[in-house]
Amino acid sequence: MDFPTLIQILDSTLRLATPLLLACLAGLFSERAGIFDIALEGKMLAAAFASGAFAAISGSAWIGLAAGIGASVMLSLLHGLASITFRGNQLISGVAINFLAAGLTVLVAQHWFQQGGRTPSLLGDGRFSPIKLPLADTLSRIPVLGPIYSELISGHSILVYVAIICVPATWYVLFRTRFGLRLRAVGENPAAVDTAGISVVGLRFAAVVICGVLCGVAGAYLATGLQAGFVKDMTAGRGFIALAALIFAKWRPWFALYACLLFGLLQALALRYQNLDIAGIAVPVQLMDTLPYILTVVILAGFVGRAVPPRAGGEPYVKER
Amino acid sequence: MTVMPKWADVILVPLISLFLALAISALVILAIGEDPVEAVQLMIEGSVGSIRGWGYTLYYTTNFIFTGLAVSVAFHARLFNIGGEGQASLGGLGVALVLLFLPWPHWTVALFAAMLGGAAFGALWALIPAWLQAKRGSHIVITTIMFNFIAAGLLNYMLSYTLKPAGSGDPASAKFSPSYDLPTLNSILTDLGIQAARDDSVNVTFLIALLACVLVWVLMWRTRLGYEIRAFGHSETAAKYAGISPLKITVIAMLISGGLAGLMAINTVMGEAERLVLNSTGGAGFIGIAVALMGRSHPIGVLLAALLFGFLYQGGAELSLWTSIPAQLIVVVQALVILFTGALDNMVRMPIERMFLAMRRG
Amino acid sequence: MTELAIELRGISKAFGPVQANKDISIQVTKGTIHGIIGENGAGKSTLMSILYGFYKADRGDILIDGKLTAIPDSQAAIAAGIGMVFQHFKLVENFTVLENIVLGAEDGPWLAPSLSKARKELKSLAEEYELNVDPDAVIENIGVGMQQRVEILKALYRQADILILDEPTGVLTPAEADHLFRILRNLKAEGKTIILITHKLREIMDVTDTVSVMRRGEMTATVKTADTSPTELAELMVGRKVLLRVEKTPATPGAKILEVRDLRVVDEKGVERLRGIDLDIHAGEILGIAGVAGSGQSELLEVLGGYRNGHGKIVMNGQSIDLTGARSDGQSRRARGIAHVPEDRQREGLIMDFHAWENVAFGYHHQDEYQRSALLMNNRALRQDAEGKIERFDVRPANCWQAAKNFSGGNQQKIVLAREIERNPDLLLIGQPTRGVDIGAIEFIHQQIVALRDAGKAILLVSVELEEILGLADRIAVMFDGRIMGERMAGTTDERELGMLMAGMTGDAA
Amino acid sequence: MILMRTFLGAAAALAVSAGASLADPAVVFDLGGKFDKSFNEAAFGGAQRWAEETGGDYREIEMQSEAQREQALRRLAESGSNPVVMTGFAFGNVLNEVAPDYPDTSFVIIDMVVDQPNVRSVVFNEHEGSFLVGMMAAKASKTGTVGFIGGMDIPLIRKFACGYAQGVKSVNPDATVIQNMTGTTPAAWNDPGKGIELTKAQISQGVDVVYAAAGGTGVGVLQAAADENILSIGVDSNQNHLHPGKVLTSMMKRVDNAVYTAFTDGPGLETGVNVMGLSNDGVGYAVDENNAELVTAEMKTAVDEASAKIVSGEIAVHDYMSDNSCPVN
Repeated sequence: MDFPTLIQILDSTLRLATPLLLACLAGLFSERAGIFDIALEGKMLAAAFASGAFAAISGSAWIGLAAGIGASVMLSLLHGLASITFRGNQLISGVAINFLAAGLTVLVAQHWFQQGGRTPSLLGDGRFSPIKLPLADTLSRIPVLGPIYSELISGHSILVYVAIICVPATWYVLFRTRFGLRLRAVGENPAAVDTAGISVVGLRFAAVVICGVLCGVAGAYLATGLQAGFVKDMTAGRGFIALAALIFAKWRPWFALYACLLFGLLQALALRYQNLDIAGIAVPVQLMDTLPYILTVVILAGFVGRAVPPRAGGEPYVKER
Repeated sequence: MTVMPKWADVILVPLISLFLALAISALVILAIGEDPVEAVQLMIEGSVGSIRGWGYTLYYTTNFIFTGLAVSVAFHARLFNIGGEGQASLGGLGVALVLLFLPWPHWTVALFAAMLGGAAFGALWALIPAWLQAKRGSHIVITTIMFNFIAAGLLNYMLSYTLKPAGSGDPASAKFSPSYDLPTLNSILTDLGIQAARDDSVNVTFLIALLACVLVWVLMWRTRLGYEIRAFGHSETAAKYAGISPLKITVIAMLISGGLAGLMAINTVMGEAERLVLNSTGGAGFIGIAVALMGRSHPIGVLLAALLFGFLYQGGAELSLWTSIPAQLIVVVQALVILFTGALDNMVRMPIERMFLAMRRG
Repeated sequence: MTELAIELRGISKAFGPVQANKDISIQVTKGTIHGIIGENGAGKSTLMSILYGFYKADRGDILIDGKLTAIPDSQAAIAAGIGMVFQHFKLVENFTVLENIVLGAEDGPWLAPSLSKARKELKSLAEEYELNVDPDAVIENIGVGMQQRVEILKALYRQADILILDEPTGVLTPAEADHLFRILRNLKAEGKTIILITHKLREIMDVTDTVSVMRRGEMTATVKTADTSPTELAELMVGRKVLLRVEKTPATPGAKILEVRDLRVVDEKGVERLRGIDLDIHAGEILGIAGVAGSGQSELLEVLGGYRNGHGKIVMNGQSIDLTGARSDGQSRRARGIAHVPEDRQREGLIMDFHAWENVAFGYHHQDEYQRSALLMNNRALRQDAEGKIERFDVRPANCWQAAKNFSGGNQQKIVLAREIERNPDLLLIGQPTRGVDIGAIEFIHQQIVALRDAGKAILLVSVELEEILGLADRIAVMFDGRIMGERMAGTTDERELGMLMAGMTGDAA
Repeated sequence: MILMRTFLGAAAALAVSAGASLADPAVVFDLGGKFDKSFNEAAFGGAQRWAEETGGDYREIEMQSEAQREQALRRLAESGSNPVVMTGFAFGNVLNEVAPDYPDTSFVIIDMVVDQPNVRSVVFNEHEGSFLVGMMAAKASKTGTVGFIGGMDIPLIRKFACGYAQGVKSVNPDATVIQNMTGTTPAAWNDPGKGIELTKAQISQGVDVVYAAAGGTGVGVLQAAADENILSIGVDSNQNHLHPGKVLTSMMKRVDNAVYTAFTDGPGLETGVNVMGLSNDGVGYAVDENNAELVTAEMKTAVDEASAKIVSGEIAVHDYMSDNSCPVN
């Protein structure tokens, strides 16, 4: 593999890892607060649709982004209503939200645009276009570092940089702020938070809304950054890969970045090489596609470092009697 | 402390939840500029208004009975088997392999063999998540989700490279021998001299599905194993105290669950498509969740809920054939049913409990 | 000077159909230790949870320092100067002591300044009240006594003037409890008001100034501790004269039924819970295991009952028993004549959602008399059997179709006992037989246990109620930290001696 | 009673609508949906053209699931639609079973041969059209490296790829043709995101003209090509307008003509296999105002010349599907 190809694959990795990373961090906030969220997929999908639709209507990617976040947060609130307010089963709520998003997006898209469940292609300002970082052209002639800067680091849409910045930001919020302390505590032992005089419901709703916002950005990136419009089921399992990455990262922000980059790399390789030849053995693309899932099962099985989820995760908080 | 009579718990609450789900669905139909009344009429006409309609309604019902029972059995052991989809598609692989590569003298024998193949492959696909849950504490919901994707990849590979007949453009296996065709409602009625629709919709597997309901009922409420599964599902610690092995129950319950999901393939793969195609499950594995939730994990409830979803599915298909309402409407209805009967159960239950409490006091 | 710190007026609270508190009024004088005593389920914890804003009362007023104060949530309670140490600690296990103390009492949105301030504060509090803890220790790595100190520190850090402690000594050794009481007296000397919730008469007599008694959700009396006696308090608690002693004849031990040698257990976290237990139990005797909760007695019961794996040697009726592998579970133990009434009947002994008749077969459901054929169970036989047991053990209501969760604690325990005792086991393991059981049922249960002994069966009794052990057992082994510290004959020992052993002092020193 | 009335009402309503649709033609779109900007959309375009020209009505159905195929065909046949046109090879199996049951209904299947007396099978010589656009790609390419992005990895798409590669090599034997398939399942038709990534990957390998034969996925290919300032080639429909000045041409597969002809022929249309190739304008390349500047006169002359030779048999373009192999790659 020559150097330019490598740069290209890494470039592609970064693009493909972005939605995973945003969704993964979204899941991190929710699950660290004790709300399991298997509806990352559905929220991303709803956000992708809303951002694609509103960007197409308004011609502005930013309005699309706002709409995407709005749609995703709505579903988050539904999840919160079911699993926090009414103490329902978080997994069942997640399943329902995934289906709701899959159905509603197509239904509404068909009603609005009559294009078989897709939105019109986005043009111009309807999409987030690549940003050229300062001096990218000037520096590109420097060997090795030049192309890395000008091609790999520069030239992504703003949401890619947002996603990357979210990693240290998440880490900081989680481990260096009052909110983060409380958030982690509510995912470990909500009773401790409750008796300390902090509202468990409020904290968990806050976490779920942050999750919605990040999923919204992820979905908007899919429809208005990575692609140019919404097509039905366009998330194509990314929400579940993000979930896998979250487990892989053991609910830690920096490891989430690494896991998403790894899974992004797998996708980039699977995209580029239909049948990857490794030491004479042809690896079918299906294997590359399913590798994130297989790796997650292996991690879950505890063969490669055990993943212990937040202790209060998945359980609705009921004051004991 | 029980505040509600049992009938309210098993009938009233699900019905109210269902009503809410359908009411919101009607609002969705209104919102996309269609007439819900007309839509319902079309759905009724298309699903139960003709022998053909019934044929497909019962065909889908058959699928949902299998996947609904699959989810139910796992629910009884407090295992949320979200992998019915993957298990059913692996079941399809099992059915196809049995029918493609082994000779069978008669469709009855072939059906029996296919049932074994489908159930075995479905069960196998449930075995690994079950074992990982029981032995390594991996969360079964996550592993079964992952296994759905892995199943899709595996099937994709098999159909793209291994099972696809040379020269075919379709990622599908060859057709099974015509001698394995299952008797359909149509062929039975025709034999009786009644002119019926010609199609491969509902077939003898519907009867097998009904039998499965009975057997699951017997299993859960009349056998030691069922007793142990339910005990384990209600309290793992108590089960362990009684000497019921969590590993054994987890594995067996998931094997039964996966086997039931895999059995669905005799209806879709052997009965309808008569070959293995991609996505032969058509989401039935997920609908099983809604069916089990609505049916309160009881075979009678599952049967009724499966009928309801069979009706919704066939009616929805008709709707998308003759109107511009996409079939995704059914996905929305399904989502709402899961939401109200599953996740928002307390929202419906709490006011009713309060009502009964007030009645008792008053 | 009798300034009131707290006054509750007419507090009522219902959970669904259950009336937990009925029109309760109470006055707590500033700078005193006020005890609240009552049986399990009398409504003590509910009342205090209302005071701490954890629950909202249906009716009634709360006055703090004479002022009517609304306490809608714990934040308001904290603001009003109330701190609470719950029976089950409310600590985040994988946080440090410091983080737990700061949680909810941070100074600003950023953590670092709060933490450094808390560190300083903690040091001065530790000096003032003898409450030493390592601020950087992680909760799950420190002992329960230490965790309790963290809870007290949490309250003090929030400048609580009123401290509520709910059953604080349940998990403590007598020595640790004494240390706690010393701390409480210090706090009182500093002008703090303390409410101590307990069901242990000794603690009330030891440490409180005033005591209120609760029974079935109602406040039955408030008296000066100095003016009352344990017997009077017990009668107030129960509502009638109580026999504090169990009537039984001296034991006549027979052949050795069970022999335990060098039994060891390592738990899921890798902690050694049993460190070489040697025991003998004979037919016709009750061996009581005393010890502070968490000393290993639960694990002992669990290994013997097949609930948990262990290492070492157990010989039952002359035959050794597998401690690991497929033949080490509840079923195989029952086959060997060991019956087991678990400590936590709701989590282990019963399937709460099952009908009574299903529960009566639980654990014995594979027995021949319950089978119709190789595959099917005989539900009718199950029900007939259940009806008989329910009648003989006076389970109320005598309805075998009622779900276990809808019986009272005492009747639940009777169902479990009926199931285990009527199997006529050679050895009955019984843990916390009367926890959460009303006094009437306690007597019945004790009678059944003694009757079984008199029928020549061996009984291993585990209880954290020293009084129960002393009253019921013929011989007493005291456990501490996974070891047996010593054995005493029930007739020749007393609470003080056992207490020393429970605290880990060897028999000689005692 | 109310239920009864509802039933009767619905039945009556359906009877009326069924009556109105008597002998109207129908078209069934495959899973990609009629707005895939490609194959199905071309079919839709043909049907629309017929409707506009004749003022007639037609029925249309979009497939949502595999199980619907048979049902849809039977319902259409039974409700009197005639002829019934379906797009896509995936209907082959089903049609084989359904057609004999409705001898009075004419069926038309596109992209698949079904041997039944009342079925017209329309197949296209995609390799010929692909050959022509391959030539144009080779001529337009400055790097000598051109790309092909196929949808699902099936022989039909290999047929496109093989024809294209032959065309490229006929102009520039040293040229490199980089081929990628989006996937091996029908989802591959509908994944523009993957189309974008594959295109970017090909660009990094030096590709400066890329040919998309990937249904809805091609939308992403064309998008990425336009974004990255290289040329692309559309497929099936005329896709030149999607990115004016950026799409070199489109390989026209006149599915629209096939549908239009079928509709025009009406019930009882001539059955048998209908091969649409260069000779009968079944395939070709698109030139319009959107790409006029990109297609040089020299290019056009060369391609038209080759086209004539293919028609005359002087140039034989190998059909991948004839032996499942390709002489060049």
